[in-house]
Amino acid sequence: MVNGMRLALQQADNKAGNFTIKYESLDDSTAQAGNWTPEATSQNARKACQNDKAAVYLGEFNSGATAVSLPILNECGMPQISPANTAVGLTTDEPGADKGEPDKYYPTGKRTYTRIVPIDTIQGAALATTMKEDGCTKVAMTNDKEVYGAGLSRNIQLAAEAQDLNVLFNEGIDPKAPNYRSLASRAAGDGADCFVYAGITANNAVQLYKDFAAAIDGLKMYGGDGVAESGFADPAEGGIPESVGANVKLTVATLSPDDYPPQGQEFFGDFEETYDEPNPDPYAIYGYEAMNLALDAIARSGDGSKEKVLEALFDTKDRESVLGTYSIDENGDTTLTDYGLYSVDGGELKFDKTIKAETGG
Amino acid sequence: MEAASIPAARPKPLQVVQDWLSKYGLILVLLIMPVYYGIQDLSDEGDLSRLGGNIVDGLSNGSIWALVAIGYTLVYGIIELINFAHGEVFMIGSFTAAGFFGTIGLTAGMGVPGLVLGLLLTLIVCMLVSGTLNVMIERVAYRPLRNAPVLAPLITAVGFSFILQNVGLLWRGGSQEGIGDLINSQNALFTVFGVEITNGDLLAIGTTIPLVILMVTFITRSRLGKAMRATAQDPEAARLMGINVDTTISLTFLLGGMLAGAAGLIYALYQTTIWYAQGFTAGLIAFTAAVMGGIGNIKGAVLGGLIIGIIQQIADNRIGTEWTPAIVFAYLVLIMVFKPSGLLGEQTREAG
Amino acid sequence: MSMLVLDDIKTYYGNIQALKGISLTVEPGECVTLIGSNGAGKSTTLRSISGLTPPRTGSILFEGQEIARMAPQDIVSLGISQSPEGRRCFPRMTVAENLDMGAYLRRDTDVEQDRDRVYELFPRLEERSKQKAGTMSGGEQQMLAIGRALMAKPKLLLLDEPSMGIAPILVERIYETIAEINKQGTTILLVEQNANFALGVSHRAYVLETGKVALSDESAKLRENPDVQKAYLGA
Amino acid sequence: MTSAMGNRNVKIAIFLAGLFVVAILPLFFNESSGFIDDCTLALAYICMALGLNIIVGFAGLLDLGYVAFFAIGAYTMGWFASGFYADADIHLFVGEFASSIPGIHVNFLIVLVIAAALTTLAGIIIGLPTLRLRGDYIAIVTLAFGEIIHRIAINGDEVKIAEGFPLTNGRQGITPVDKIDLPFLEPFTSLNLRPWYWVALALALFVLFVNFRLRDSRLGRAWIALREDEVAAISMGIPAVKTKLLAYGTGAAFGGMSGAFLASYLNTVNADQFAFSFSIFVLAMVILGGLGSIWGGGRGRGRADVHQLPPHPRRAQRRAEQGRARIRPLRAVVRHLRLPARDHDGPQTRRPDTGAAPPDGARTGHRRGRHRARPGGAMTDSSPDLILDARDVSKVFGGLTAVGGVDFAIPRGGIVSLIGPNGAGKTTFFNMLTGLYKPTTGAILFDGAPITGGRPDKIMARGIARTFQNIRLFGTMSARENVMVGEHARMRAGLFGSVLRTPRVRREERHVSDKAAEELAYVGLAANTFDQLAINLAYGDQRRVEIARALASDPKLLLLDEPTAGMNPQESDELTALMHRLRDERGLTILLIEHDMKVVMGVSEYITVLDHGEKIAEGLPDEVRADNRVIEAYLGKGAMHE
Repeated sequence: MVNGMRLALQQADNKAGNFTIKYESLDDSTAQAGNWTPEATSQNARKACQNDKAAVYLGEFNSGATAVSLPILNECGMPQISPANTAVGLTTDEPGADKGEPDKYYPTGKRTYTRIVPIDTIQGAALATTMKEDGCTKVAMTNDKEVYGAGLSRNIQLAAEAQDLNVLFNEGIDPKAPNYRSLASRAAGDGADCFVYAGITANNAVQLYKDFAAAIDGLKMYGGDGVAESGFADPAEGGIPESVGANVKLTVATLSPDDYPPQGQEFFGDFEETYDEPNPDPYAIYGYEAMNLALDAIARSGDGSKEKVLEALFDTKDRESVLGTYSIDENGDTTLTDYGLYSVDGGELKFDKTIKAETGG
Repeated sequence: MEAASIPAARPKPLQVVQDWLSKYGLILVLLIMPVYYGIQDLSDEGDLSRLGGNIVDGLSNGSIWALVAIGYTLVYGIIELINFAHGEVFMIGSFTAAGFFGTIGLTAGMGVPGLVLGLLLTLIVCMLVSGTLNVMIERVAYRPLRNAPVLAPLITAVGFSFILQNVGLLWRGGSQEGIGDLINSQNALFTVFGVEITNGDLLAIGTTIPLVILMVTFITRSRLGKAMRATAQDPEAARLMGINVDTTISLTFLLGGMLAGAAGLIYALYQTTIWYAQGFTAGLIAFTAAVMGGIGNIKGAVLGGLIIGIIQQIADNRIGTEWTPAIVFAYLVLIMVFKPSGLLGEQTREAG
Repeated sequence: MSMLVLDDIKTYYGNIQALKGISLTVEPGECVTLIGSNGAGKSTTLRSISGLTPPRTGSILFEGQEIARMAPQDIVSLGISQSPEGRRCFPRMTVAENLDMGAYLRRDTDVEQDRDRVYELFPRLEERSKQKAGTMSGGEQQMLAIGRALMAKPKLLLLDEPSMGIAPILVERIYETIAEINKQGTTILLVEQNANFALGVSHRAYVLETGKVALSDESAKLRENPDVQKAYLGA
Repeated sequence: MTSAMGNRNVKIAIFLAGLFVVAILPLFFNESSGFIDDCTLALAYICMALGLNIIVGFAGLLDLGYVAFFAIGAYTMGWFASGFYADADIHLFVGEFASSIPGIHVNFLIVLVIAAALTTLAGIIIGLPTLRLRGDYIAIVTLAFGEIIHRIAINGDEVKIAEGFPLTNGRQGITPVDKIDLPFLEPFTSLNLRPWYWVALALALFVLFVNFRLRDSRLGRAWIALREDEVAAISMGIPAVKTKLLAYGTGAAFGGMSGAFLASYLNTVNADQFAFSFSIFVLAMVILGGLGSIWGGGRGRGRADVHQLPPHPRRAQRRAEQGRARIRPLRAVVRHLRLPARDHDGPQTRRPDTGAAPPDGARTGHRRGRHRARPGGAMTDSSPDLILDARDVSKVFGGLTAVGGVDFAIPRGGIVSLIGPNGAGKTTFFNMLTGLYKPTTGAILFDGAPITGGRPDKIMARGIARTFQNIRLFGTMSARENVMVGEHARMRAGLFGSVLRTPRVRREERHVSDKAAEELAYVGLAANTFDQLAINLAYGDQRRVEIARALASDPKLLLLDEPTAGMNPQESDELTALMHRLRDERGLTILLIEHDMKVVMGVSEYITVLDHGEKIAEGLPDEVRADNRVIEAYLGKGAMHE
């Protein structure tokens, strides 16, 4: 993702309109924790606020971290663009959001947060639709209990039940557990024929899929964008074995290069050229677009001040981008809704089709 | 006057209950889960195969914990130190195994004789690596602090545990890594009373039992084993017998490390996923097992490991994986309350 | 040649100096005793000889060989064994196992014979050979500690407070045995609070005061010394 | 406490100067600079370290689950000051923004108090089963509790207190949390860190202050005594579990307060924060800072030396065989006793006002002489002359009878000895009298009331004090502080009194300190040794300090366990004289365990002989000395001629 951003900046020659742009990368994790920490995240947000020249804050990858940084950035009126946050409650009070959301993240009462990836209501519906189409009847659900995983699993469950799928259980897993054989055998006992995990690879996803695959013959397995990466799909990088991968389908808000507009296809070419990586992780393109949107907003703002950039950002209408044409609505959400369905084939993610999910409200 | 006639020393009813609880309470506590779910299974499904499956899984997982727990218990017995880095020694054992598979080109497709030979070779390598590492840790981190207050080596132990975690992190990266399933771990071998016994179960239990027997025999029978016991009971008196206490302590770390290495290999084969933080979790569980069984006691460590394995699997299956660690630790607290020195606890040196 | 020569040894516990220059000799076949009040450095002297708390300066010659910086196990292998203060038997080992530990460094085949000799000296131990040492009375443990030290087949036997905390009747028994052991040819260096008994059994004695040798003479003569009588014999 | 006044003033001046610099430090930095951020976090962690220091450093309880208190404090903030419980609508003294968000929003200061209260409660709940355990077992069980709390935090989203009120928000975290809103001040913002820094500093100073006050208080001494030697401490009248709980609860409260602050400061309460490694992090801070020392270093200087001293010889294992035999009816024996004559008509001057004075009148009937008249009149007890009456007392350890059915009585004002071979059960018997062991059967009456199986500290408070076979002084305390520990049961200062140091507490401290000096002088210690570390005193003096410590509790009955062990004859004689003085001048009753027959025969008025847990003889010294069974089992023939 960071590489995507870098590429965008490089291509713009570090310029946005009349401004020279400097990109400062801030890491919200610590070595010991291995994951984001509230201490580091809030420190980053403050650092951004403190810097008079900072015009846009790009991030974060994880919705939980954004919940911490957003109120701080909101206080100093810093425009924020997330390339990857999908948690519903950050922007709207649609189903899946908690009560009090999203207002509690905006102490100034003014919206400062935008994102270019569709929210989980849509991904949840996409997964449920796919399972329904594949003929699932009894679904065993698991999630990693984090903001992203728990939120997505809530949305999948809502959508699945709306489509009359029988959700056997929705278990939060312990990511440090050595294995999940007992849980899998419970699903087998209950007669599950489909399995979904909402969460990220780093929370022991590989073991989880392996144990479920071993426990139930011919189990159809699904996952969200949190596992749509080579570390999960490729056995050579410690991912699931090919035999397991053959039964796995994943949804990501990234489509096949062929389905993207010409700029998008160009991006994949450039990315390969720059980083020698023919199959970038699905989020690379979002990183790229986040940066481009930022540059665009700065250019449109006139004076490059936070206030004007913010205005310009929320003014984004029918922007033709690598992702397709989209607008930012008054909540800060993108109007894009398409999800891509991928299968795992020989250790690689293979695009199957684009799903137009029925959100159903 | 009243006080003059001393009341007869008759145990009060409460006392009777207390005595009874202190004798049998623990067994009751341990039996609650299996009995409860056993009855549930019988009424719901009419047989005990679900519980049986949990118990078999528990035994094979538990035997890995048991091997790690022995290392804790040996070290604690001899220098009364909680060797927090022991879990990481186990992790390095797993990593060595995974690395060595690649080196000698071991794959699932090989014939059985080649596989067995390769695995035996890996076992020896893992045991040597982990054993040597453990000895080195003692030399570097604990020996210089032999006379320092108890807490100092505890902190260096934790420090070493972090160092090794970072070694693991650099070695194989930060997330769980699936490795080749060499033994077809989850392949059902045969079925007893509706309970599937898999290759993994056979491997775990089949490797652990001989290793434990070997270890117990060594410690009770051999000359060096006796020196270990003597040093554990009174190190100064042991020195007066001509026992080289430093060597004996090194030997203890070597044995503990070797078992951890063996456990690391079994873990890698059984789970088919390795992770730099696996040692931390395993260490915590194994240490709990050692304490539960009565720290300093090898049989206790094995018993504790098996019990925890079973508790984990039952809890995973019936209650939810996210609650399992809490349940394991709750059991530990209960056991400590009922029997402060553990299930098979001996008095430690302090109390001597 | 003297069997053991201590020359001006100074021993410290951390920064606290326990021995402030002790010099003494033990001749082959002798029984020598160190008396003095608590804290005078008696036990520390024995610990220094055994290598448990090596002296910081000074030399210890055993049969002409410097042992002051040697490790305890090497000192034991040269033929010095100690029955330490407070007995220190291995509580969860049986009497027989404890005795075996005493012969830990020996490779010869006479161990059985020596065990019989210990059982002869202390018949009580044979009766209890299968019992865990920790469950025995103080007197029995003291016998075991002495027997265990004898199992190393020492040339020089160091005994630290063999009468401490033991019934008077057993003290008599143990001292009779000590005399017997000495008569059988083992050289003995004895540390004792109970000066009456110690001076009775030994040939020569050193009186230690605050880490120094205050007085030394033949035991019989020290018994007549009025100062010693007043301070240590309670006359 | 011991430093000279001038020295003290300099220290205070340096401290104030340092404090000033620390206080104005943020003014030199940008108001949202990373440096202030780091300092604020550091101060909050220091609060926790100082809280943990009370638990680990002072009381010696190795707590590996301190993160539990951080968690509970943080969640208190999350529960009571965030939009988490959006179905509720409670707003208490909070600012504009917080008022506009649904949920429970309570002012930070109130939450701070609730956090302290809840964590203290949690500390007590966790501590009650845990603190009875020993050493490393406390470590593992606290670790277990820490992990359990962590798990509850992670899975609390499934635990519904009521519909819409889950316990926690799991790994999603409770975000955002209300900012601190102090009265008369602008509400805090995320961007101006200075007020946060000052609040953290104030918290840290408060905890530091409490640390200092507690170190030199009745409670602080009790904690250190428990840490140094638990058995000795409880025998000096310190209720072990209660005192440890106080340490645990106090330390927990600081963890909780700091946790509440951090929740607000970091703007989130996330279950992933409360992992085991955080406990280790705080523990490492405490250890690197120097255990038990508040500044780090300093006070613990004697420790390293202490550790290298040779260990005390282990207490020999007790062993005894089954069977019981009564020698002769107890009452008959008692009539034979010689009892001391003393004049008790004068007022007892030595008793402090703080203690529960024993009924002095009870002693007036005693007169020396073999054929003593029974005291009449006021005394209605059938055996008024007995201060201690134990009947049919036995103790079985895992099948082995250490003491089997012993009857034993001590007349008031007597000096009585208990002798017998090692392992005969003498010390076991002592331990039953003082409450360290609970008798398996039998009953013990002290001063007319049953004390069977009572807690050691309670028995101590009623007037039984003891010394130990192997000296058990508290090594890192001065002689005077050791004796002051002996007065624990007679003092009243509690946690809050010690922190506030009220005039009454000050008076009490002064009084107790003076009395300690008096007792030390009484047993014959030179004044210049009073403030030396006990471990550095000469052996004989250590014995004396131990006796002074026992005397400090104003006992009626003094139990001396082999007081002359390791003494030369001269010192033994002095001790014998002291025993006589104690009885004659202070009206004490003395029970002695002793191997030195010269001392026993010289001082005892009555002797009981135990062997294998049974009473094999009792009587006057001459009778015992001539008893065949005693000679056979214990004395040997040689002793007859001494």
